[in-house]
Amino acid sequence: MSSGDEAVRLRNAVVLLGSFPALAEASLVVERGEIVLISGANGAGKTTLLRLCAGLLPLARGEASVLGFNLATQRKEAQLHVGMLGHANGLYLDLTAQENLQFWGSIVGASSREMALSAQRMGLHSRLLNTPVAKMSAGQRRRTALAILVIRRASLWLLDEPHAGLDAAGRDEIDIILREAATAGATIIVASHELERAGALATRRIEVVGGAVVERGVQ
Amino acid sequence: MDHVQFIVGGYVVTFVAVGVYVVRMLRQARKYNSAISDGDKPWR
Amino acid sequence: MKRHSTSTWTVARTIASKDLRIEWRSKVLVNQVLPFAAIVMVLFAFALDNDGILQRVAPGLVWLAVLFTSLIIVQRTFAIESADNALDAIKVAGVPSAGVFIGKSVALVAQLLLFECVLVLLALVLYQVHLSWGGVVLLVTVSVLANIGLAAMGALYGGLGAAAKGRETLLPLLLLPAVAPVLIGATRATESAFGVGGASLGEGWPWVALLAVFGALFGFGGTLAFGVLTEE
Amino acid sequence: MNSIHPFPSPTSTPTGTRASRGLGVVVFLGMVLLTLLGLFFTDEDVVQGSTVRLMYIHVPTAWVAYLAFIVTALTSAMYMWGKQHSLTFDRIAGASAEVGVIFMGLSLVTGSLWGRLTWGTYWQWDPRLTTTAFLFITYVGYLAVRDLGGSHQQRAKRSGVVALLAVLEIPLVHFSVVLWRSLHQKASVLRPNGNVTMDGLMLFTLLFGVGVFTLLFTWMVLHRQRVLALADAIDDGGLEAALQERRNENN
Repeated sequence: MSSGDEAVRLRNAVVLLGSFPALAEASLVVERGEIVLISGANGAGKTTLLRLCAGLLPLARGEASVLGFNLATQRKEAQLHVGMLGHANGLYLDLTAQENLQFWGSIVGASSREMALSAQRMGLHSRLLNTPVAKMSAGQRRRTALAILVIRRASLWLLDEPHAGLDAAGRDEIDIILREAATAGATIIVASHELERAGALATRRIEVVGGAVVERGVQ
Repeated sequence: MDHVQFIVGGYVVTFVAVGVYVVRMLRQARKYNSAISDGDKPWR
Repeated sequence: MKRHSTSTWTVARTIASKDLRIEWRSKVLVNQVLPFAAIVMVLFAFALDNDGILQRVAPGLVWLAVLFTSLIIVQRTFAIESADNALDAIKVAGVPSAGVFIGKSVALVAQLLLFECVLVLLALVLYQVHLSWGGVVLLVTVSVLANIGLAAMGALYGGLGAAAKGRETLLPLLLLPAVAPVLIGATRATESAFGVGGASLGEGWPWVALLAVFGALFGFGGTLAFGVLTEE
Repeated sequence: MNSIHPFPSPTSTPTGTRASRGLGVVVFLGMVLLTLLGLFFTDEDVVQGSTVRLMYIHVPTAWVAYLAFIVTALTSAMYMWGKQHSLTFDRIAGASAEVGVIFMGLSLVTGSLWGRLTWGTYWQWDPRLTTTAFLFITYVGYLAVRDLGGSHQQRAKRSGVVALLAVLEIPLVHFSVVLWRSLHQKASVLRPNGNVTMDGLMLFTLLFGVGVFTLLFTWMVLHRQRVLALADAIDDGGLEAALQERRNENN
């Protein structure tokens, strides 16, 4: 791949879910440091676009690279620098928030100080930390997942409806975290229905229609 | 010939099974064939 | 700022201890699967309805029960991952798949060992078999080696079933024929350990070699194959 | 007699070529000749009597079944380690396994008919029989894995790995079954293989059967593999239409 300056580069990317082309020749370039808001109707292909960038879906046709790594050949290398928060939180329901954090801390090699800081940031106080995830509310689970996302220290953040299920305080906290991450140099792609909230953050808006990307201009 | 039903049965089962498989296969081939241009048939 | 890839061993250790912690916490194994295994042992007794036969076939029944139970445990170990889609989260993190495979297998070995202890104890009580101290040594060796083979194959084909969503029914079809050597080897070795039909301890040890070869081959093969079978 | 015509008119098959048609004719004539030889022209065996006639199809089907799985393993390996990861190898592997499963089923059926006449039972826990049964189930599983869906390359990768694992599994299954039987089989069953004396024509018929069935296998895999190629091409062609439809959502 030519340029290391691009966080995401898709050229005529086709992704199939079964035999359905969820992405139909989508092209997109995201520069490093951008905060991109993706809008689009249900079924337009927003989630598929994010999952492709996360290396979770194979490319049927076209080209895709993330942070300079070709997704067809260097998926694992790319994934080390990509963090994703999807519809599911990816938590173990029988474990406490603290244990989930520790699991990921050990997987990604984060210090316990880092984990504690991140938990604190997301408003996970000690009583909550020792609650099994199964007994948490949707919003509390989301915060836990976000705390884990923060310790990943990813260069590219992919978020699918991050505000869903959160209260006002939680939503504000997400916005603050995303701004901070962007300031620190991370690139952020957010798929959201909540245009005014996410739109305030974004440096650029795109829309996904029928599996293709349509530019909606810079804010 | 002793046990003629066993022996002939063995031959019949074998040929019927192979025959059914082959007929189904060729019927499938004919069905698919109309949808595919000859360019996608390297054996042509 | 950026993270580096965690070593395979760290990943394996983390995954295994996480799995065991979940099983310890949720008690599903103890409260649901263990009673299942016990009732299977009791049902065998009804079906065969003869003390002499039971004693004779006790080793085979123990290992059949282990095999059936292993299907449930393997399915459970991947259900944990897919409940909130943690499997995706692990994939996105670019974790070495060999580490995931080894971690899952190690946790399975530990769980199977627990079941074997209980099932052997049940056989001692329900089927009136006898066990010498030499038999215990043989039995422990057999169990550990048999579990490595069972767990490796289980993690491999269970992972394949979990990755192809909704096709978990594939697991028994793929797993059971493949682990036939484990069933045969472990049963024969256990016959020696129990002294069934006058079998001596010495007759059991050659089977241990078969189990070791099986475990080594598929432990290694599974480590290589797991990534291909579970990704994209 | 066996008057099921195995090949419909070969001139109209889209997967046929001049060579495969020629092969088809040879196979058909060979089958007719084999049937005549097996049922009428050969004498009854001194020991087995008329049951030996089943051998002329049982041995070839078993041979083809094992050959098929060797082909599947080899072509899977060629797919996995080939530079291009050519789907042709994957399709040959799949076609061969499918044909192999059929022949393995047939060899189990003819074998148990033979066993009923010779041993008095349809089934003996003989090592070869037992291994064959395991092999049968293993490749049914392999075919199920091929059916899991996903892209063609994904299908090829997954099933290739499963085929190579099966290559590891089968010798172990066979070895453990042999060991199991050698320790436990007290009663000796009639083992005819050792004391059958075949005269020239009988031996010729047997070898001829193996040859004809091998050609039949080749013919079937050739066609099946081409049908699979057509099916894959239809999938790919469907993609164009689906992409067009998806683009139209834009407006």
